[in-house]
This record gives sequence, C-alpha cells and structure tokens, in this order.
Amino acid sequence: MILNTDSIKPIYLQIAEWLEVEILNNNIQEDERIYSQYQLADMFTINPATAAKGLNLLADENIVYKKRGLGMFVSPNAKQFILTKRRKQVLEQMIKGLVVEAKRLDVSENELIKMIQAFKPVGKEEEHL
Amino acid sequence: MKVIQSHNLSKSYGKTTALNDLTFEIEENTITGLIGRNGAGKTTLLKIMAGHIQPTHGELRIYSQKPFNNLERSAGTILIDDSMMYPDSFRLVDILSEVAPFYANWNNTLANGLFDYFSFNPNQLHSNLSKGSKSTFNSIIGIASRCPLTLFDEPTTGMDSAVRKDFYKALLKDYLKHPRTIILSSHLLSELEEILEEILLIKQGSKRLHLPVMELKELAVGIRGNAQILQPFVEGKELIYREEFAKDNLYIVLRKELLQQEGEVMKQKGLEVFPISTDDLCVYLTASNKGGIDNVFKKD
Amino acid sequence: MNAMISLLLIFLIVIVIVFFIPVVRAKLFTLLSWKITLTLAGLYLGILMMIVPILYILPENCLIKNNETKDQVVATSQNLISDLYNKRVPSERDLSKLEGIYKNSSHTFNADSNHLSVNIQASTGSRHVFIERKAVDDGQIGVSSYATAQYIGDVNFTKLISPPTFTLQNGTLSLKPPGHQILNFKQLNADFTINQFSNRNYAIHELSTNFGEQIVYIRVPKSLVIDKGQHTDQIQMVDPVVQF
Amino acid sequence: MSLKKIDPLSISLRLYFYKLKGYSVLLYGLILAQIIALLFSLNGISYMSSNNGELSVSVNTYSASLVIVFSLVWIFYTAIQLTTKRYKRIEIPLVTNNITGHLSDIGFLMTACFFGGLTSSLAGVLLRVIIYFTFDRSQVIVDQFFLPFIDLLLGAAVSALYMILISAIGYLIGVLTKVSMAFVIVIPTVILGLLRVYADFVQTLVAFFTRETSFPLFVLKVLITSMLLFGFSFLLSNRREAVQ
Repeated sequence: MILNTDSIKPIYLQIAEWLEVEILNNNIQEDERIYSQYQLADMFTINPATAAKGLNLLADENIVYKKRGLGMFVSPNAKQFILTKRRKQVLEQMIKGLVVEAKRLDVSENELIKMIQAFKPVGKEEEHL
Repeated sequence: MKVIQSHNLSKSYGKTTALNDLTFEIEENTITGLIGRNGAGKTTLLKIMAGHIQPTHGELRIYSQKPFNNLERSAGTILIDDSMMYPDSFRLVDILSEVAPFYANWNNTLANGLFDYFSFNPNQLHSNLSKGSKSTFNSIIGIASRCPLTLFDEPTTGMDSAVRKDFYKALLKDYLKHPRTIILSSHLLSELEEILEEILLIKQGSKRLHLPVMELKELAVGIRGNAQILQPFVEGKELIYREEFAKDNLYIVLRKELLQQEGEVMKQKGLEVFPISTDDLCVYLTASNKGGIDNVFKKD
Repeated sequence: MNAMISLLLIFLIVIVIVFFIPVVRAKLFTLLSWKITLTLAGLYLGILMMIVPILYILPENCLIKNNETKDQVVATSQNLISDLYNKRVPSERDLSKLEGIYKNSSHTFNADSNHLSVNIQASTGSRHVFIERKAVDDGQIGVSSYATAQYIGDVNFTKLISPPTFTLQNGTLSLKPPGHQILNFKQLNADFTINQFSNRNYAIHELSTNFGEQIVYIRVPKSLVIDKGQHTDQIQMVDPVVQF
Repeated sequence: MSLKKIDPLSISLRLYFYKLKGYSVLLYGLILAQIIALLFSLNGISYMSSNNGELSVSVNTYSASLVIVFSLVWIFYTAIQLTTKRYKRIEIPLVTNNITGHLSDIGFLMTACFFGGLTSSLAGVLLRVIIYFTFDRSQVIVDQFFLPFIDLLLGAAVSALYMILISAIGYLIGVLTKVSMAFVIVIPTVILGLLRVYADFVQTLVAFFTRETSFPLFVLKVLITSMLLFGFSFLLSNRREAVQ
C-alpha cells in the first residue's frame, strides 16, 4: 500500500488504520507479532517516529500489546474490537456529515431514510481509509 | 541527547540580517526539516552548523563544541549543498574514492551501489554534470559518508521526481540502519514530510515553529463560510491567515486549540471546518504579509 | 635552428592560450585525469634525469678548451713578431715550436724562375711576410703560414684560423686570403643558483677579443732574386747575410 | 557520534594527497613554462662579437637560468591561486579547518617547489645536450659545459629554496588580498613605492638572499623567512570564514 501523502489525515493515523485492516483481513493473526516501527518506516518510507506513533495508537486502544524485548503483538480480541470501533466511529462520522448535508439541501428525515434504504451497494463492501 | 544547541544565534552580512536570535535544540538521531522560504536563512544556519561561517551574536554548539574552524566537528559533519566543488582532475569515480578517507564511517559499497543505481558515468567530470545530476551525486556522498551530523541544503534541487523519491527512500533506509542526526532544508515541506520527525520553520531568520511534524498536521484548522456567521466566533482570536473572498465570504486559519468545542457548533451553522495541509500551513506561517499576493491586485 | 625554435615557441604559446580558454580547458581536463597528469609529470622528470648520465658520457675532447696561460702565450707571440722584425730568427726555424704559434699550412714549390716576386692582395689584414734565404741553392721555395695566439676571453681559437692559399707561377708567389671567416663560439654558463655559491669563478668570461697576427714565412734558395714590388713594408727579409 | 580525537597532522596529510592529485593539473603550467623558457634559452642569454675585417668572432652565452626564473614566476602565481576562492572551495566538502587547509597547501607548494627545483636545474643539462648535438661542437667551449654533478644537486636545492621563498611571498599576498580586497591596490602601490623611494632598502632585502655565498646560511635564511611568511598567513586567516 502506498500512503496518501496529500491526504489531510496524519500519516500515523493512516498507518494505524492500515494495520487494523491487515488484522481484519487476517493478514496478521491474533497473538502474532506485528510490524516494528522500523519495518513500517522502511515499508512506507516514513520516519520511524511516525510509525511508532501509529503503533502506540493501537497499543493505547489495546489492539496490540507489548512484550518486553520482543516487540508488539496483536491482542487476542483485536479483530472484534476493531469492528466495533469502526462501526461506531466511522459510520457515525459519515452519518453526521450526511445529516448536515441533507439539511443544507432541504432533504427531510424520511426522505433521507428512504434514500439509504434504496441504495444497493454493488459488489463487496469497500474499505475506506 | 541534544546534538545541536543554538542560543540567541544571529548572523548578519553587513547590514542585512540573515539569522535573528535563533534558539532551538535538536535531538540526536532525528531527521529534522529546516523549512523556510528562499532567503529565510536556511543556508546560513546550515553553514554555521557545518562550521563554515561563525555567528555574529549568540552561539551554536554541536556536541557542546563550537563548530567554526573545529577539526573534530568537521570530521563529524558533512554539508551537502550545490556549491560543492571538486578538482577537475577528478572523475566522478575518483571523487568517491578520494573523499572516502576523510570520513570514518564511509561506506564504499553503499556509495558504489547508489552510483550505479543512478547510472552515473564514472568518467564524467563533476563540473560537467547537470544541476539535477550534481545534486544526486552530492547526495550520494552525503548518504555514504554516514556522518554523525549530516546536513543537506536543498538536496533535491533539479532532481526529477522519481530521483527525489529514490533519494528520500535511500536516505531513510540508511538512516534506519545507521541512525544519525540529519537536517534537510527545503522550501517545500510536502515532498519530505513523511521522512521527517521534527520540523524547524524559519521566517526571515527567526524561528517560527519547532515541533514534531506529526503535530503540525493538527496544529491548525481552516474555517470557510459566511463572514457574518464566522466573524463572531473568531473575534479577538489570533489568526494565522485571513482572506476575504467572493461576497461576504471569509476564510481563516487559526490554531486548533483556540477553537475547542466551537467546531461542532460552527459545522451545524453551515461553516466548513477542515484541517490545513502542512504545506499550506507553512506558506501561511511564513507569509511576509497577511492576505498574500491578492492584496497587490486589490489596490486598484 | 632559430626558425625551428620560433615555430616551436609559437606552437607552445598557442597551447598556452588554448589552455586558458575555459571551454577548451574543460574539454582538455576531461582527458587529463590526475593519473595521467602525474604520470606525465613523472615522465618529464624521468626524461630529464636520464639525460644527466648522457651529459657525462659525452666525449669532451671535441670541444674547445680554455687556455689558462693566455698572457704568457700572447707575450710570446708578440715577442716573436718583434724578434723577426729585428732579424732575430728562432734557431729552430720552425715557428710553430714556439708557444702559442700555430702552423696552419705548409707548401713547397719548385722555383720556376730565377727571381721571386710576392703578390699580396690588398685588404689582407695584418699578415706579415718574412723571407729567409737558405744557405743552399736547392731550387725549392718553402712557404708556411702561421697564426699567432688569438683569443676571445680565455679561449684560444688560433687553430681555427684558416690559412691563405698560395700559388707560384712565373716567379710570382700569389697569396689569396681565405675570405671572411666567421667563428661563432658557444659558451655555457652555470645557472645563477649555482654561481651564487660556487667558489669557482663562474662569472661570465671577460670577453675581450685578442686578434693575433698571421705570419707567412717563406724560405727561398740562396741565389733567388727577390722582388718586393709595392709591398715593401709588408715583406721583411730575415736573413741577415743577404745584401740588397 | 564520534568524539574521538582527530589528529590535525593526519588530516593535513590526507588533504595533502587529495590536493596533490586534485591540483596536479597546475603542473602542466610549470612544465609548459619550463619548456618555453628552455626554447628561449636556446637563443642564448648574451652575445658579443668582434671583427677585424677578415675574421668575425662571436660568443653566444647560454644558460638555463631563464627556466628557473619562469619556474619562480609559476610558483608565485600558483601560490596566489591556492588562496583564491576557486581553490579554497575545493576544501569545503572535506574534513578540514584553517590549519589543515594551510598545511596541506604548503605541502602541495613544497612538493611543487621540489619538483620545479629539480626539473629547472635538470633543464640546464638538457640545454647542454641539445647544444652538443645541434651546434658545431668544435666551437663549443668546454668550460662549464660539463657541470660537476655536485653543482647540479646544489643548483636543484637552491632553485627549490628560491621557489619556496617566492611561494611563501605569493601565498601571503594571496591571503592578504582575501583579508581585504584593498590589498589588491595596496600591495602593488607599496611595492612600487618601495622600489622608488627605498630602492636601497629593497636592494638590501634582495641582496640578503642573493648575495649570501654560504649555502647553509642561505638555507637557514630562506627557511626561516618562509616559515615567518607562512606563519603570518596562518595568523591572518585563522579567524576568517570559509569562502561564501
């Protein structure tokens, strides 16, 4: 994956999200060692401090845990946690935007709900980063 | 450990002031971006660090030594800039082998590897290289010398974007293996932002900002919308940038911390609140007069 | 030789000028890496050093030598002239045995007449003709020409003087001078760096020229009649026995 | 980080070798100057002739002194060059400070002086060999033709010493002009003024070296003077910033 360097989203967040996706896709199993900050820095050509911040973000949310001298490992229930978190945060954020935009366009609540119901996604669900 | 400690550093050439009262410290084994517009004093600062020139006032210490005319510091520092000159009796391949003995950590394999990768002609003369190739060649020396303090002054001048990317990649990869203190100067932050840890922003010889680059992205926020609605929110607050556009429209940039909880309210009132790209922020922070170039045309 | 030097000089000056034109210089420098330059400089030094032994094995006897006894030699030859004018002939009868006198030609003619007149062309310079009567009538006229000591600085170039040519016809001995003779000597001078410390007298020679005299010495049979003609003052009888 | 002691002498030595290779191109100037001087020398340094109507005698004096003079001019020019921006900028990318920069410059100049002294002295030998083979040998005067080998060595040493002295003067002048451009005008004015008003003083100054006939004393005088001049250059430029 190539980072979106033009994005407003800080790079450490992009790194954290990418790692979450790797965990969701089972590319990194639970209790498996996750990339170190230096590996991440090398892979994405970013400063190791930035990579460390991304990892720390995951550690703060208990998605990964530290083993002294061995590095960071994926927590046993990380996948479930990420799913819950994403549902809560990402979706909520999107809905917030949706509602504000609907208001600006004078779309009533009922109309909006109908529009959401009418929308049939094509193919698989896409991941947004 | 602090590698560079600058205290009230000033430098003037005759009546012009290149650096004005700079105080900052740089940690060991970090990559710092020295960002500023042309003529902001980046080159002067780097030359003082490299010991080529001395400050007019204040002092700058590297590993607690003054670098000027200091052999020990010179051995531990390399400054890569486009004024580097090599004798005409040296071919490119000679330069690599002749410069090597001066640097204790010089890595020949790396130097030759990069030399081949960028497909230089070993028999060419340094003075006959194009601007971009010269920058590339100099950068090879900068990376391969593995100096504890490596300074790059606008290293990518003239390089095409593919080479730039390769250069930053090479620099970072070697840094990961052999950590050292690196300072890169540039007038453009975006192209080197990812590999930086810290950013030192200078404007007209003075320090504007010095903070981890990650914080820069979240430092400021931009708000755009109807001037009447926006104005009350920002009344009395220090604005980084302010521009009136179209009819009754206002665009302002201010520190995020000044906004606190008001952001949500603003969004609901139809104002656009969005993060500012680091590049734009640097432009705003280093702009000489608020309002930018538009002001010139508004006077009619 | 001079033309060649001038050509070489012009060539070199062109090289120098070309050397200082930046564009050409840059082109040139792409060819001249330090390895080539140092090799060429080494070669230059090497060639110069190899020439040193050559200098010392050059045979020196073909070069012209200095004469340390110049004053004595000049005195001897001047004495000789005045002796001859005073009719005092050296007992050996061969002047070249004297120091500083060089015999540069010697001829023997059979007398074809009972008298002898000597024909000396005008503008022959200082050439003295002496006639000596032999004690016998052997019908042979012996003509020898001598040069007395000639110096430039300390260099004795007497031996390089060309003799006149002599012909005897119908009792007239004609003397034909050798024509304008040019001698161009080369002298070397040690560099000023050596001269400064050398105890030897290495300063440039004092280059006073000392042209000597030329003597034609004629020995004639006892009874030959001598006709001095118009050159009375240049022809001197040295035999005190003979009466005119 | 490396805080281990850096030895200025070993750095100077590294810089010296770097410059020896890097500045080697300058040697072409010396070689060209010497060859041109040698060609000029083939015309002789002085000429005198005399004539007595029948005979013209001339003496052409040859010496390779001009080669030494040209070498001195070259080293003067080169010493000034080394202090210019162009050459000082070459040091900048390397590990250096003022002292090592100067020491390596002096090292290069000394090497050039040694090379120049030796070659200019040997040029005299080449001149002799050329004369031996191209001119009429019977008119080449043997005196001073075969330089004693010891004189050759002496000549080389003295030329090198003079070159050292001149290089020290040139280097100081170069440094002075870097300290202030005013010296570009001041130096020639002072020199001209000295020559005009204090001609005696200048003569004494020159004679201090050129009239010294004891070699050891000369060595001492030159080395001490050069060290003073170089030392003065050090002091003047020690707090100077690198070229911009």
